Amino acid sequence: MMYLQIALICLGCFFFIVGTLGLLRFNDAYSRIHAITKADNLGLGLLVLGLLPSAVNAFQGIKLLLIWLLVLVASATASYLIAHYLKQQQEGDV
Amino acid sequence: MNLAFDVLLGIALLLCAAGVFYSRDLFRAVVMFIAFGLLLALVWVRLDAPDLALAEAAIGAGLTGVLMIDAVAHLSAKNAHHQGAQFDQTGARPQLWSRILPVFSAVIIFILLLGAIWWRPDAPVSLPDLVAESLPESGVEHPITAVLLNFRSYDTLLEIAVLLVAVVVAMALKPDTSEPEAGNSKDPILHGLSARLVPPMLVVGVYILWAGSYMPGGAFQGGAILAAALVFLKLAGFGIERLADSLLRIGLALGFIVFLTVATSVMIGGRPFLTYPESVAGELIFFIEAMLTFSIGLILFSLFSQAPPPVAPTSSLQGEQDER
Amino acid sequence: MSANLWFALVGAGLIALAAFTFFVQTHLLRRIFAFNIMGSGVFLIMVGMAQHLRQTDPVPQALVLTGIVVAVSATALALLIFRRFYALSAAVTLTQDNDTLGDSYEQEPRQ
Amino acid sequence: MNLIPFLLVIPLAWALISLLLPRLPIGPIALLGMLVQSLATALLWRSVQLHGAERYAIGDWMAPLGITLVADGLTVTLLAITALIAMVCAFYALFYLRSHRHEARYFWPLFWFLLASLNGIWLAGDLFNLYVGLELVTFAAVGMVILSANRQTLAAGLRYLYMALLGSIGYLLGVALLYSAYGTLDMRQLAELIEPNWTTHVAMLSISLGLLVKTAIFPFHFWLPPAHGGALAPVSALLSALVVKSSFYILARLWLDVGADVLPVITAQGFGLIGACAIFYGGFKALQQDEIKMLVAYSTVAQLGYLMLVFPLAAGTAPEHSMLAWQGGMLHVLAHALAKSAMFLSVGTLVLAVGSKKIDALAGISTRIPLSLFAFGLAGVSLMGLPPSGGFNAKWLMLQSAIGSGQWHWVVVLSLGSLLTATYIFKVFRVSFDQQAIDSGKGLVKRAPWGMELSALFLAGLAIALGFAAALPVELLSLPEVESSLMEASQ
Repeated sequence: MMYLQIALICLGCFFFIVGTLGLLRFNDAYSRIHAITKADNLGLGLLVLGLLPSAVNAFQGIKLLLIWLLVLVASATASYLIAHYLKQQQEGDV
Repeated sequence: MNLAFDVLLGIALLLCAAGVFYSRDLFRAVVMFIAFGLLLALVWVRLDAPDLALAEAAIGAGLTGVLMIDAVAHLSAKNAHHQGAQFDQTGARPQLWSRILPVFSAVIIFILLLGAIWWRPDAPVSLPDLVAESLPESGVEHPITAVLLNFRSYDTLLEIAVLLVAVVVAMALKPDTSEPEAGNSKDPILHGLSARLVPPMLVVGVYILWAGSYMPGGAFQGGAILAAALVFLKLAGFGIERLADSLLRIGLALGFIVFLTVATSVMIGGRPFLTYPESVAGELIFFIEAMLTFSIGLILFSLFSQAPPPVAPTSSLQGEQDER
Repeated sequence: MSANLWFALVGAGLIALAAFTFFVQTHLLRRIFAFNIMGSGVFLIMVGMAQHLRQTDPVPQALVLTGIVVAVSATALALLIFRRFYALSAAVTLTQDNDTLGDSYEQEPRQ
Repeated sequence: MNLIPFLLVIPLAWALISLLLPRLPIGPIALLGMLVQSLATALLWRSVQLHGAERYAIGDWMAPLGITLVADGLTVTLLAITALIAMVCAFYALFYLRSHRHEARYFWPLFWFLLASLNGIWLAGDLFNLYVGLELVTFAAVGMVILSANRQTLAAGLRYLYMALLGSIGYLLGVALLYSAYGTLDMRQLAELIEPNWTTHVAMLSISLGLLVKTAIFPFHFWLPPAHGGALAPVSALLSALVVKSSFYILARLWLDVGADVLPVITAQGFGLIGACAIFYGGFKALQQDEIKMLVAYSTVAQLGYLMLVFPLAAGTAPEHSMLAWQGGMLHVLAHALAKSAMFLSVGTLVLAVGSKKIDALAGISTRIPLSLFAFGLAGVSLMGLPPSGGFNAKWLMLQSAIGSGQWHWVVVLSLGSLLTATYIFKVFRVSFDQQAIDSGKGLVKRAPWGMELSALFLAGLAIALGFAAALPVELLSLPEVESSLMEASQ
């Protein structure tokens, strides 16, 4: 069980690193949004999954899952807003 | 391991601060500032101060960040890109002393503080022991709430007054013309999200207020979350800032009124100012806190919403409203 | 060295950095950043030093909580005045930021 | 029932009333509140005079756990002068604000918050409580400066706010260091524990710098003239008379009460030196001004310099000279508060009457609006330190202390300072008594409301009267501290 947890957490960290790399290396805002939201949401999900077995009680487990859910919703909305704003600006330029 | 983490955290904090001061444009500076606030919240956790972490995340990073973004958004492009370490737009007089003096004084400040921290004498008085001793009489179990609302409640009373004064000044600064702000972009997704997210936010705010009497949390953190929910609603295009003026005023002052009334009415029984009768101390403190949460939420929100609407800056003097 | 003391030292660094910025930056918004961060440095010193060699101390923590709230209202106030000032003058700095301020003030045209 | 908390509750309650019920006639209500407030102050004064100093533990928690309020001779004197000047300013504002409708709505809440915070500072016995008090004073004062939100006052308000916030941070840093070194925030306990070491010195340095910025002592004075010169007349009067004194009061209390043993002679002489610089610089700048309000504001910069002379005269000298300096300094606080508020009020009337801020515009008004000019003159007499006036007594005590302790250089500074003051006061008079202008019928003026002229004259008269009644406050200053019965009972 513990090895599985460690593996999950390491994988989660890997996705975070990849996502950050994408944020830094991509040269266009859309791809950056893509990199950061997708990779980070997956990474966070894996982290939560890895931590779940360590939760003391069910309540704590639910809290962990809630954190993931909230981040998902928030980052989805935020990246939508950024992309929407970018699109509007580009259309304005044309 | 822990120390290594702390050292990294501290260095990251310093780098973030440098980023705030010397990043190219102001928007970047604001983002760095918010990151600084979140890192600082982590530092508070490391310093065993979860209350401060909550407050820092909600108020220091959250609200201040929103306020700053809002302000930067209203600057014209030229001013937002105003470069860091220059002296003025005129670019004049890069004199020697004006470069050396700041470096010199910053170094002096740092050395003095270093010495003060390093050669610190051992404190002859230990307040934490006194707090722990008197905690049972305070009516709450969480020592920080006990300090804020019982042992040093006078500070808190004045602090609410400080918040109120800030709102009064904001009201005074608001232009008389109260035309409704046109076209708050009613984005369907943002609208939908906030409609679903605000109720749980309110629940969390109330929970944090309630938790404050026995664990980290309390009126200020709860109020900050309430304010965040209101700011969120406003940004999503709900027209909540158009509350009736008189209703808003009473709401703003409600916490202060209750606090002051309780503080004064105990004097009728011959007790000193701001004493809570021991049998009902816990209930009274909770009641005051609940009212304070409500008021603090409204106050912080109206500090955000009372900001002057984006007026195109007029460089000519005709824009002045001296006629009043 | 304990974590508490280390963060107090970081606080000292933040104060020095912010003080330097306050001297060299004339942009009013950057100065608001500067005193926010300077305040954070003071808070770190307050809690970090008090808790060094002692147990967790609720008193400075409560004081810092008060300080954070006062700081945010100060920031809001400064921003409000700044924005009104900006709307009227289109300036993001106060002209000639040293002890001749009083003079430059008078030279501004008035009705 | 103890009176001390009422000095805080009354202004806070009135602040709420004027904030929440703007439709009521809040001006007259404010005047009523001032009467109640003055009555409470007078009763407290009497009680302290009879029974000695009182300590009041808020919430029944003893220091260092709780916050203690202290009402000793100095405190009640300052409370009394605050109530007096605020009452006259409120009366003046009733008339003055008739032409400023928008400002009037927010003037009163800020006025009451300012009053509450000032009272809080005079009474405070706790370092952190002083910080919150200082912030409250700053916010209310800045708010009052920017009431007429035009470009000049907004710039002045911003500058004031930034410097004041910087000062607060300096103060708070010092408090943080003191707390970590001694574990207490109570000033009296700190006075017993404090000892000279690196942390204490850095803390006191930081606090001093912060408070010097807030008090606008040279070279940190630059924010004061635009703020005080640009505000509405009653606001200028309150700011110059009381607000800058609040941070000086803390500085004096901290160094001479709490840190008397750790104040190095060199620091005290350094304070005196910047005081001397302030006197001369402020005087010269006042002389150069061509706007009357700016002249008076720079005069404040100069007069604040005298306060700094208390430190070299009181620290490290023989007890009797130290006492003389202490009394002289505090008498100067009172005399300057009265004279400067009178001056700002009378100048407000003059500006309103001639419709211009320029000194030249006052040409020949000596026959048109003599009462206000007379008030200005009386206040000037006190500022110059001519007998008989409060200013004379204050300077006389300080001179005696300087001569007695053999510090001749301060004698020179004191006398030259008075000369400089006389020069810029007479500059105003030279213009207003311009015979040509009188003859040519220049200086036609609007009639000033009687209440405004009378308020200025009243305060100026008091500044002179302080010359005869100086024994009253001086006697109170040397009262021994007596514990209140409340304190003993619960110990």
